[in-house]
Amino acid sequence: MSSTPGMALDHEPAETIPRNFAVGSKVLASAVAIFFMSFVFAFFYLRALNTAHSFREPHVNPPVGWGIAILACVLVSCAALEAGRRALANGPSTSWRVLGLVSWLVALAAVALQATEYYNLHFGATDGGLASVFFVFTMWFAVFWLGSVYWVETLWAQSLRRPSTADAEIGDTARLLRPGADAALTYMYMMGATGIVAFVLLYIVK
Amino acid sequence: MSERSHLRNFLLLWLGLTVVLEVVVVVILGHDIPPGSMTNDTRAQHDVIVTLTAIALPVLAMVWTYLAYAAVNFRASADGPLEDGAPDRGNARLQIAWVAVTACMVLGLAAYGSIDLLSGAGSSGVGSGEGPNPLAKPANAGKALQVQVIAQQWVWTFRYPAYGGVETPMLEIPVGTDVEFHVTSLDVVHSFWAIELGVKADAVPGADNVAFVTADRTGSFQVRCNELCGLWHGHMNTTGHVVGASVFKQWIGGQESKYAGVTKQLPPYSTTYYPQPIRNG
Amino acid sequence: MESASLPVSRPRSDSPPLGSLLGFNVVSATLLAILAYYFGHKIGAVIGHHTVWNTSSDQDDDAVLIGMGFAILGWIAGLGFFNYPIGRIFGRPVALHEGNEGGAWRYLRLCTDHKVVALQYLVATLFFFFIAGLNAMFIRAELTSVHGTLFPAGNYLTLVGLHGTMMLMMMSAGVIGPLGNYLVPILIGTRRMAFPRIESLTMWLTVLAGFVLLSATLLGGFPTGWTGYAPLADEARSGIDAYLVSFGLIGISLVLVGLNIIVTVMTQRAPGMTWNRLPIVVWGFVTTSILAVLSAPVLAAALVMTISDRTIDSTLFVSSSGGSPLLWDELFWFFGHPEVYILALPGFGIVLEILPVFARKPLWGYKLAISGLFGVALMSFMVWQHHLFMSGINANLRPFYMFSTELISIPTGFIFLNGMGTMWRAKIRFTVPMLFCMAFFFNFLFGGLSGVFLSDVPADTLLHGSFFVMAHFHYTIMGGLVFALLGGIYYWLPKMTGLKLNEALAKAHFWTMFIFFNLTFFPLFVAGMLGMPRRVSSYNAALHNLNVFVSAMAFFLGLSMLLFLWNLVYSLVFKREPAEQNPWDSKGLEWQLPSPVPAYNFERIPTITSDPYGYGEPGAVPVADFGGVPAGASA
Amino acid sequence: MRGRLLGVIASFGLLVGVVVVYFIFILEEAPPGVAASVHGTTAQLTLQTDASYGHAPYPDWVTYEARDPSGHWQHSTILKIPAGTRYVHVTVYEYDTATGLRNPFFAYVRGTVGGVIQLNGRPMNYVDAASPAHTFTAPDLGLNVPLPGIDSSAKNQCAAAPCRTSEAHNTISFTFKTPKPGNYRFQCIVPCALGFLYGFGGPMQTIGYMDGMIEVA
Repeated sequence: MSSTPGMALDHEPAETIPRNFAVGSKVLASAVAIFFMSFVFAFFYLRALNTAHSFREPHVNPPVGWGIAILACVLVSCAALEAGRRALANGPSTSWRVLGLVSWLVALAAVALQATEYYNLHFGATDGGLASVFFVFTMWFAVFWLGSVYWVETLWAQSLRRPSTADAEIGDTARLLRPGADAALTYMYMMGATGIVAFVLLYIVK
Repeated sequence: MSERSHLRNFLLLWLGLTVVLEVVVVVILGHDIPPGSMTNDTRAQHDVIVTLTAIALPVLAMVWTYLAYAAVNFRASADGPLEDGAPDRGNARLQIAWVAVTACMVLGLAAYGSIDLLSGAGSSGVGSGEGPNPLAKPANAGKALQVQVIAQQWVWTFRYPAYGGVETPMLEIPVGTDVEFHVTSLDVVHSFWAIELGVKADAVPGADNVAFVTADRTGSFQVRCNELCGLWHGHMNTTGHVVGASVFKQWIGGQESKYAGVTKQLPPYSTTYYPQPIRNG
Repeated sequence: MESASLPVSRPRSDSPPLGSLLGFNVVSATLLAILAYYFGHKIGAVIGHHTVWNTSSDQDDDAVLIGMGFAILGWIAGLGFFNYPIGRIFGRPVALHEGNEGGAWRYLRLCTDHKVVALQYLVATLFFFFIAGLNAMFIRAELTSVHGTLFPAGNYLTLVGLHGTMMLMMMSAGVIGPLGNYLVPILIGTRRMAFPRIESLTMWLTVLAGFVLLSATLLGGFPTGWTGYAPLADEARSGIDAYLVSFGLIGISLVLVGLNIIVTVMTQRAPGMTWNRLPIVVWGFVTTSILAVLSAPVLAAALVMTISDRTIDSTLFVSSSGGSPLLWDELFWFFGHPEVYILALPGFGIVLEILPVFARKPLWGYKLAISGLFGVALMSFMVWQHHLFMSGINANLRPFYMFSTELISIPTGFIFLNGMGTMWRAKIRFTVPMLFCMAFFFNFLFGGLSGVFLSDVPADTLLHGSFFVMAHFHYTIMGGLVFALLGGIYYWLPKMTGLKLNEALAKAHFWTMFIFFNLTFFPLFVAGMLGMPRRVSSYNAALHNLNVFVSAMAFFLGLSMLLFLWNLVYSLVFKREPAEQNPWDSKGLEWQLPSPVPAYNFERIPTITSDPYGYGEPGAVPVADFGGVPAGASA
Repeated sequence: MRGRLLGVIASFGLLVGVVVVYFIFILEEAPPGVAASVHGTTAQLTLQTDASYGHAPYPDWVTYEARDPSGHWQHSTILKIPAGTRYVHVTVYEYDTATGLRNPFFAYVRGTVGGVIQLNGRPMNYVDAASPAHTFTAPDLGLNVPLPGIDSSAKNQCAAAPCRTSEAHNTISFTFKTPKPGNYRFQCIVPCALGFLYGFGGPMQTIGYMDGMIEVA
């Protein structure tokens, strides 16, 4: 870390890292969104083809209750972080710490619920097109959702620390908390939207 | 030399090279460009390929001439001081003209191809796999002889629904008759390529892929698998024959009686087959 | 500003001290990856037997895939990529730099200096490039006989798959990785990429991807070629898992490289670096990045679908159970066609960047070139179904895809007009980079024109899936991209390493490569038209002489590539002659810096005053104002 | 200086050599050939097909084995036939249970002398499409021989390769004309491989298991 050239070089502008966060999170969110759009495409494609009339076997009925529970966790986590982000306007306050923790715990709960749902299903991935898409989509949604779990945790943990000393090149890193939360939210909103699409397609439309 | 005379020289050289190329490739060699003239499909494809070649050659000649002309005329002196070229950064009129010309060429090509493809009867797109609902068909498509091509790892078999659904390892088709291939697969994706017939259609499991051909003369043709399908992909070939109508009748009758026993065991003729996946616990 | 106080970064010593072996580097990463593989394999074997009911031990995909997953984690943990993220879990602050100290040892671990990463990338991708090239030699050796008797049929298919996949992977990463990461920060006037740690991660994922793909040879090989068509990939042996994982790693790596470059260019341009002054090669990398970010996720999705077909027994590609093989075709080619432009666009950028330097003229039609790059990039998402012309797609769609495919030749044509305009009334110096650029136009022309044949459905009926297609994309990728890349390497390597390359060897390499490349691939257009499908080990006896000729030429082409390799070894390892700061008399920003560029790139962030193409213009100003510090003063 | 150049060349050459040798080693990997025993003008091949209790490294792959002239079973499908012979007589001991054909057409015997096979001594020219455990199919020779499986409830089923004739099996024998010198592939066309959704992976695509070469020279 210490190869930073130190005082002899001019600093890069203070807004560079926040802008990197903002642009980077948008690009990342669009890449991940396209990843999930492939599953949406697979859903419609296989549904339209309905090969061997076995896109949806009669017993493949994803339980709506579970779907609502998981989706609710995802959305509540997003909402809590949004509220926390607003609270961050005045620096890491207590309400941010509470909301950040809530967001993180609820995000974790979504993953736990998804895992539990798998153990309570009456069908497996082999049972036709819908079942296959269901498993692939929900599984990878959970995996990518773990990304938000991690992200929220780092923000929360960072805000618990004392404001750090200024880095030679990037200055005081405490000011990066808010841009970090913005970036995390960009990603989480994308995941929330994906979750809604997944819920509608896999549980409602079928 | 002035810009003008450079331009004139270049254009003349380009024109000359274009003429030479067109004469050599299209006029002299054009007849020999594959895929020959055995069927309506190959004739149509031959014409398209020759047309595209004729259009491509001037472009080829332009870049060749230009590179050579620039290399000869626009080079820096070998050991002189560093010299700069003429500092122009573009020419709006030329750029617009270039866009316009290439756009016209492309639109012309696309129109030529699209009209051909959408023209239904007589289209040169009939030899390629068109899926279950073909758009381009021969004029009397309803009366075409149906031949089902069944691909599986790594053999071809053929079913003739009009002849009791007999399945045979040989492919023979009558000359002068519209033939409607229904290509399907029992396992992985293959591709049915009857080279001298000008027919190519992927064999996709669970899908029916239709292509047409009308052979003009008798002879034999190679059938090759054109989509990587596993271990013996390169060996998955057979030879088919175009024969006279009476020879065909005789041959298919022979196949019917020869394979009568096994025909009874076959599943009823269908455009697709769904073999159950084997799952051993 | 007293430049004397710069503390940076003469590497302490050239030979790494033995103590550095302990710690986070490629040695620990390798050990950890191998250990983790065995650990994961054991876990996977347990899981596989207990929960997946139809997977038997001969096809232990669960074990292999979980093993590979663990190996990936072990590899990046061993390189030290988890140190920072774990620190973040405990609330450590944001930091930018890591592993920049330590002399030559930096090159063997996580390092956030973009110039180090670029050289790592170059060595790694060239290593795998040559392995894939060696595979091509074996393929041509097999094709010297009509029935392919040299290797058993399955091994031949593995060869074909390894060659194709390795080349695609390494060429996707092999330009934007080394040249993109090296040039983008320097050319836009900044000191780093936006996310330096991610930059390093992409490089090490690429290395891992190469080795994972090679591990297919130990897992029974894979029969699918680089296109991995389902359901052949569903039923193939475990070697296909290596294909899936390595291609997935490259997909992730591509997305992250693209993300990094897009963000860097958007946020970190030096003052005065307006969009109008951005060098064209940066535009090339930006458009490539856009393609990578938008298309590689689709590949990743298709790959995880195959993985789930193979492990949890979903039936996404099984038509008897509600899936469809065409789903793979659609997803794969939705990625696959932009992928071929991921390969082409950086080449366009490099060529148009180098041409003005040796033509001693401004780049002709700068904005046209940019619109060409963007036109190609955007249209490439609308053409993928031309790969499915024969597969029974709805016939009504074919005219549209024919049209869009032909349309894409318009923006491609812009690049030719730019090149030709730049050469008009120029003062061309025939240096090695320039020769490669001119050969690029010669070769790419064949690639482009043959593409028009393939876009036309009736012509495609003959040509689809044949050696014509194979010759077509070798003309675009090898004749286009690889020529441009080699031109770029000859052009920029003196700057990157600070060492000269031997010019006589370079010229010999160029001429042999140019001649034997064309003699190898042009006859293959003919082979395809005469009825030779791709990827076969057995072909029509009438084509025997043609194939023997092609094989002979291919071997000479291989020898020519060895000349290049030898030049690298001779010049960089043995001779080590220091390069001048600006041997080409270029106006480019990078050439105003010392060779090699110091760790901090610029003592002060320069103010850009002009684009780098003002050759011969009376009022041309230097490309940048370095704030009073004379360029290269501190070298 | 000269020493250093030689050192560079040597290490460069070594690296290239290691990579080349590795690939050649991996790629040349193939089972050994097994020669037919010759009786007059007839070449005699004796094969057995085993279910999933075969050979390392894939013990649960179905496989062929071939008996060499000294009477030992070899795990190989590279069958060598002298070009001087007129006929090839093949005896297959079939120890596997039936799977059934995906395409019933291949229940029909083709390409043998007389168009028949001897199934446990009885001549047949086609079998029930559900009965084959394997087929011996050489498309380039027009040869297709279904190999009916044993009753799955049979008692003394084979449990370890190579199987012995005292264990439950079907004996299929047939004769075909010795083809022109050359290499001819053969394969199994029953989707019989264990554990694959599609039934055609693993052994079905691996020379030495369910695929092989008839080499006439």
